[in-house]
Amino acid sequence: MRMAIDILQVLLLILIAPLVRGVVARLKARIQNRRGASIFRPYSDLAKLFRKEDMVPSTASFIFRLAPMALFAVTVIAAAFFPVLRGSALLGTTGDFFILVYLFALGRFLLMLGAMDGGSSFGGMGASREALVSTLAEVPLLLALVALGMVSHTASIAKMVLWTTGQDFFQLSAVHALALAAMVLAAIAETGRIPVDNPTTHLELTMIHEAMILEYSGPSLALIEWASAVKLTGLMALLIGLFFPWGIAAAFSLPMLILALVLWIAKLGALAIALALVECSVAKLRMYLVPDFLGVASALAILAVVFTALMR
Amino acid sequence: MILLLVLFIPLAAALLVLSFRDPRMVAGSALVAGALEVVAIGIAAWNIHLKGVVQAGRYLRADGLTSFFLINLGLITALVLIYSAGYMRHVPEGRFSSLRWFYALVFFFLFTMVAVYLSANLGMMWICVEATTLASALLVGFYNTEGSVEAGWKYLVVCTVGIAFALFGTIVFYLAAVKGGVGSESALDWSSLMNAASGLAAKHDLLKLAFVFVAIGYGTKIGFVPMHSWLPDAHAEAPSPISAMLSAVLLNCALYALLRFDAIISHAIGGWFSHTLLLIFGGFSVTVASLLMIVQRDLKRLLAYSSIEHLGIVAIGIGVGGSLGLFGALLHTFNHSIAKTLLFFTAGNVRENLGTLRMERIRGMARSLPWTGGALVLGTLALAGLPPFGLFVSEFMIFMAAFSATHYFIAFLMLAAISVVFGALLYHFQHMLTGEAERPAARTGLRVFEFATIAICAACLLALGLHIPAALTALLRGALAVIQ
Amino acid sequence: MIQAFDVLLTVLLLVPAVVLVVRRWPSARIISSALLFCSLATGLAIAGIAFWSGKHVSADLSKWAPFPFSLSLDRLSAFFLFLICLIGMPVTLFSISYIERHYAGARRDWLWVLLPLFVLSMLLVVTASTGFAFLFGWELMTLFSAALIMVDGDSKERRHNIFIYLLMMHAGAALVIGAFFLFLPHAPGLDFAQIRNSVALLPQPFRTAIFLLAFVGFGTKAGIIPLHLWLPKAHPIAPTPVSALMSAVMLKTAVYGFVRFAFDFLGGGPAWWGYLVLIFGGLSGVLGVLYAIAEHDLKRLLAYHSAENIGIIYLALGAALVFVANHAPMWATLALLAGLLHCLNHAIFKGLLFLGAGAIADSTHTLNLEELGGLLKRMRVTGTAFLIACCSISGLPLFNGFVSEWLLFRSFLAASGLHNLTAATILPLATGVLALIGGLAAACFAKVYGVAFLGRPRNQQAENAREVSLPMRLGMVLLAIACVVIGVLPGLLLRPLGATVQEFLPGATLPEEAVSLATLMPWIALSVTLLVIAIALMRRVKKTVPTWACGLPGLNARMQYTSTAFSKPLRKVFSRVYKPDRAVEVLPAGQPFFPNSISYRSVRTTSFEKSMYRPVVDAVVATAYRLRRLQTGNMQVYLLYIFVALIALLMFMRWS
Amino acid sequence: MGLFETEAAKALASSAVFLFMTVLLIAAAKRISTCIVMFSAQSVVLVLQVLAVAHMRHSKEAYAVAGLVLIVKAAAIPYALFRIVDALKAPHDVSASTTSSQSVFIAAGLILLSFFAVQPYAGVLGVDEAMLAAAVALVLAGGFLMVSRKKALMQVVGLLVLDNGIFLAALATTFGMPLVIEIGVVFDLLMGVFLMGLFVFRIRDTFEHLDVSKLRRLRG
Repeated sequence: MRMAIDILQVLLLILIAPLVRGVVARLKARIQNRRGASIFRPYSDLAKLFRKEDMVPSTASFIFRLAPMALFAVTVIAAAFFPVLRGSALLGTTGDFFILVYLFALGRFLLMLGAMDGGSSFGGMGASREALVSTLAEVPLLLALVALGMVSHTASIAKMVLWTTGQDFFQLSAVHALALAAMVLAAIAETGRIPVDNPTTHLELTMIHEAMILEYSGPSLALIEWASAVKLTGLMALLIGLFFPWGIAAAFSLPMLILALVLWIAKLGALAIALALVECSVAKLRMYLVPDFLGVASALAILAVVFTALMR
Repeated sequence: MILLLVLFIPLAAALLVLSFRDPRMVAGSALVAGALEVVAIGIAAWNIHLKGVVQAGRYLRADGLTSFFLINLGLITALVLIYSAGYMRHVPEGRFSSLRWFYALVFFFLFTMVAVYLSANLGMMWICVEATTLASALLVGFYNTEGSVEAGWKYLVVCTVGIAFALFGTIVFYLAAVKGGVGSESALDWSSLMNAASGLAAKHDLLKLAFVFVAIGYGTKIGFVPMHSWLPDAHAEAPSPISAMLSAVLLNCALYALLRFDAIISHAIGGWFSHTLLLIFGGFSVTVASLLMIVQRDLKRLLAYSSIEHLGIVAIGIGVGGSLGLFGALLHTFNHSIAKTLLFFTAGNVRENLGTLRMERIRGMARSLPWTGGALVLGTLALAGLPPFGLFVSEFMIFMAAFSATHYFIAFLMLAAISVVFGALLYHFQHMLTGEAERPAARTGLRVFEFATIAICAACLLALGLHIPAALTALLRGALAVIQ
Repeated sequence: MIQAFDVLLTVLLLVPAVVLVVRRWPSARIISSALLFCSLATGLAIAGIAFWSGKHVSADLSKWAPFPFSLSLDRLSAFFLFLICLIGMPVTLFSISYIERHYAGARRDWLWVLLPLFVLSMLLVVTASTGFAFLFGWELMTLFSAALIMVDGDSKERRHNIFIYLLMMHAGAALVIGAFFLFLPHAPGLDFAQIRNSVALLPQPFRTAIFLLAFVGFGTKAGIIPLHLWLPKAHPIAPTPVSALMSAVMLKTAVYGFVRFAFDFLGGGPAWWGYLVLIFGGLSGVLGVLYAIAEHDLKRLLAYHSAENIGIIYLALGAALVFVANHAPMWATLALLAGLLHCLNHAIFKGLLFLGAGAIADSTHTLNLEELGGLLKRMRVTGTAFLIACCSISGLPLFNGFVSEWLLFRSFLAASGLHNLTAATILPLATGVLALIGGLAAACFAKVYGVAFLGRPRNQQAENAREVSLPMRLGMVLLAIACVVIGVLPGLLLRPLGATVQEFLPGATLPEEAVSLATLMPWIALSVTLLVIAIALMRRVKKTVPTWACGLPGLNARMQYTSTAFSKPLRKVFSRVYKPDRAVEVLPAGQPFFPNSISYRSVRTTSFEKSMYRPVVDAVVATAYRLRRLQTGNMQVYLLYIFVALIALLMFMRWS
Repeated sequence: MGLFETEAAKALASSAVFLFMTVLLIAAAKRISTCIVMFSAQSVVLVLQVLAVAHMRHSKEAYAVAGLVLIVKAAAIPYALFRIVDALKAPHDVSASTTSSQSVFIAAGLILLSFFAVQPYAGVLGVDEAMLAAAVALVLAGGFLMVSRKKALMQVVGLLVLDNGIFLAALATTFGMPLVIEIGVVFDLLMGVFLMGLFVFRIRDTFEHLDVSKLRRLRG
């Protein structure tokens, strides 16, 4: 039964992910005084893409098709790390955040290879930029998580979530503030949102992620899009779990689970609104300003670690 | 009796070869005489092994130390004679520089060195050491070229002056002994001095004075820095077999003399003073020689400086004392003499086939002279004190002794110096072996004599690096028993 | 088992003899390689048994040697022996055909003579249980490796590199000798047992001196920056199987030596030792990978990555030292576990990478990334194996590199439990360094693999590249399998490694967290594979089309992103490290429009050779020249020296 | 001790003065032949001293030594040197690197120095200070000659003077070494001079000059 709930969490994340995207897009449209597309648009996009045939460049090797599948698979596994309804997850209990971060890295690595397999200059450009951003984003992300791990004396995500649930919101130390800031910045970079990357542009000077997947079409593209959506939602879930977990089902009972679900969706919506606001109010950074952006994140994360050590 | 034989075979041989004119006769008789001498030395060593001390008259005595050095001498001389048979073919015809004179002088030289080893009397020993200089000076100047004459002259004068101080030291020693109550007849007799050593403690200031002079004197002959100045010239300018003899036996000969004095002093007033002196000399020699090896241009000069460095290591080995240190030091002299013989023979081949010893003009030996080049590599590795060659073992012992005796400074100085030496050797030899040869070699192969001698040396080095035969150990223990 | 051990040694000694004696036979090299392979297999078996069962083997050869000379296998030695043989076997397989194809006559014979001797020397080093045996093997290892490099050819540059290699190795060896001998005043001899027993009497200054000597001495061999100077010089010029052995195995012998000294002999020390090691580990980790990213010659790039991985290993060792100093043996165990395991992992994937480089050179005759491309379609096996190696070295999950890095991450995190504030701050921060290293490594190998194996071939040779011969493929496949097995089933190694650490680290216990990965990894691997298969089954048929070129025709290989271009952003961000010297040359000069050619050049100007080594060498040589002037050639001056020496000694006598 | 003995002892003590004179004269000398004469004179003085010692101690050996020294050092060697000088047909000046007045002053300084040097020992050994000082002075002077005179032959002379010093030291401190040793030493000296003479000729033949300070082909 509990197993079932854990699996349910994973499915929930995977299935709701496109919706989150749709919502964010819709919100942005509204903020920009456009009507915008339906919030279910991403689902239909995915369906359409899955029905199309898979175009493979003549130069490409098997990597080209392997990459999206592996990416999606890895992301699905990663999704099993995030507690959503109750303070446990399929893999998030025994598995720690190091594995999580490196699972994302694996997916990204394969995608970079897939991008370069196309043999066009766009793929290489995207891969190279992605390499820069992800390298620099990994440091603050990991350090922030390390800081939280130090506070809660565990590395397992679920246990960290439970620990935070045990705390009173107003008792939470400055560490959490710093870590939160660092993680948000890192997450923006990881998921390739404004101001680091713009998922809607196709202007070669600015695009990073889009340049990587320029060669992809049909089911492969669908897998990639879906995977990145899951990643976005997953990281949101992680933020929620680590910083605002209250309401998550401590005991195992149906009403509490339902309450948890409702609360979680509410928090998700709040985060989506915040994201939309940020994306509308901030301009995309020049690529060589991204390192500074992430440098700030790293600085915050390092501070978080130092404070944790000091405030034991 | 056997000692007389050992002593006078060379003298007889010298006179004999002078009486011949035909070069083949000369070389042949030399080889025969050499063989006889080696046999005689062997028998003598065996007798010593059985009896401990062999005495002949008042002035001839041989003990463990003697037999060790004698065997070393015999081995190297045999190699030198064999090599010369192949090497000394075209020699100048002049006063004292013809083939027969070459062999005659070699045997005189041998005679004087044997005499050094056999003389029981320190004064007598001094006379013989001086005689070695006189006997070898003509050999150094053998080729009668500008360089060799200059080298011979410097060798003669510098060593004579240095040795003169050793005589002064011997006199002071004699004085100390006489004042110390030793009968003036036996006041220079080594073993009676050894026995009376403890009684001489009162005369420590005289003994110290004596040792300072002796160390300077014999140190000049050993080639301790800063009295080493004659050594590179002589080694570089002498015919290669003679360079081998100088470096491999003559230095040991002077070292032997110094050891005798050191033994008495250490017994009389404790080892501190003499050993400190040796450490100072050793430290200087090792440092200066290793640095100077970097900037050498002539192959044989390089080898000469490496001799200085290795004798410095030996001095350090004696200086740090302890049976391990002494054992290592003696073993090192043995290893070093073999390695040096090998390398000087190789240098001989180089000069013969490429017509030069200027290292910047020797290139691509690995291809043009594979065998000589190979020998050069072996010798270099051995000289650099790398396994699996003998010098690694002896240096290892000396290091162990140095560290166990907590002589850290000198030990680390030695470590540094050895690294510098390795760098220098590597630099020079790498350039000689690799690259494109300027001119084709006269002969790429080796003559049987050359091959035989070089092969023997290489085999000995390798064997000594992997395993010290019991016989050698016994020999060394015998030697230690004498001076400890 | 002891007999087996002796047999192994003798056979290894035998192989060169066989080659030399029967080298006229056509089958001589087959015999010798077979012998070599079998002896390595025996070694693997012995080491395996000793490692997993913890049964000690020892062979005393003192009666043959001038000094106490005995070999023994405790678990630590067994582990490293296992490592040597594990890498040695595939490398031998690879060499069988590689050497045949690339060398002929005397050179080939020499390779087959020296290769077993090289292996033997490394084997001596890790199994030696007396100082003499250790140093004997240590020096021989340098000699034989250098000889193997020399066999490959001769040129001015090669000469220079070999010179630097030998010189640095010898200097390092001198320090190691010093480290050994400093035990002597308190130990009766250099037998490891004697050393261990005597250490209790050792005063602190001695411990520190020994530690520092060992750190620098072994560090030179391991190639931690800034002692790495020889690494990118020696590895690229060696014959490929040799560079594989040098980078994969020889460096590890240095780590072995350091672990022996720092933990087994000295049993750890003050915390600053740990921080020292940690700092230099981090330094060489980051700088190593950054230098690697800027490289385009595959072998030199890999050499710099050796420096990086050694850096990771030293991070682990440093952490372990800190833990020991803070009386947390359990976490020290975890850190040491990470370090040792990373030794094995690095050996496997670095060996594989070098073999892959060899395969590339074999079929395209170049190692310059800018001339490669599209090899995966032409060399499927090599490409796949190389991909696995790339994933492993980038520390990605499901592959072995991740396991050790994860262990290291966990031990860093565990430091937050320490009472000592410094340790509790610095070690967790080190996770950031490790993360940076990992990210950069991933970027670098995305570049390598993407440029070399994917996209279009950049020149004709790459176009006509063909898959390499069976033995070479076999060698690589074996190593690739090892990568995956360790990556998926780390449990195989964790417990025996824990036991290994317990053998020489007092109070060591294996924390349970360490094993959590072992339980989790297989599941993740399984589910990923299943998912991929499932999706693959669902996929529609593919349709091959030309690459999209914004609607224009004629997209060619020159329009692909080059290796230089790929690394540009990172080089720009870290330009502080590179201090690049850039130059853009437009021809014809003067007119900005429609140039015939635009060439761009950017070289790294930071070099420890210039800033650190040159001055020292120059100083030494200058001193030498100054001394040379004392040898004036004027005999009267010489006589003066003698008199001066005499007077000096007389004064010394008066005042002593 | 009888009358003659005391006389002999006095003679012995005062004879040191003659040695100092020879030293100063050698230092001042401009021509090689003068130096050789001075050297033989010096040797004669030594002979006399040996005779005195022999007389005092009634030792046959000492007489023999005296004879030996007289023959070799006072007669044979100087004669040989003269022959060489003639045979060389080279300019006879010593070509000193110091002017003769400087040389004299330096020599005098060396003599003083030697007095200071032997002071602590003379008392302990109970030997006549003047003689011991003379011995040391000769050694130092010999060294000085070898360092400051550029002519090859002067090196020989310097060496001989130095050797005289050592001989005198032996005489002063221990009334001479055993006869055998003395014979050997003197023989070595003879051979040494002979060889040096040989080399002097070779130098002349190969370099057309006798200036040892110009023999600087081998250096470094």
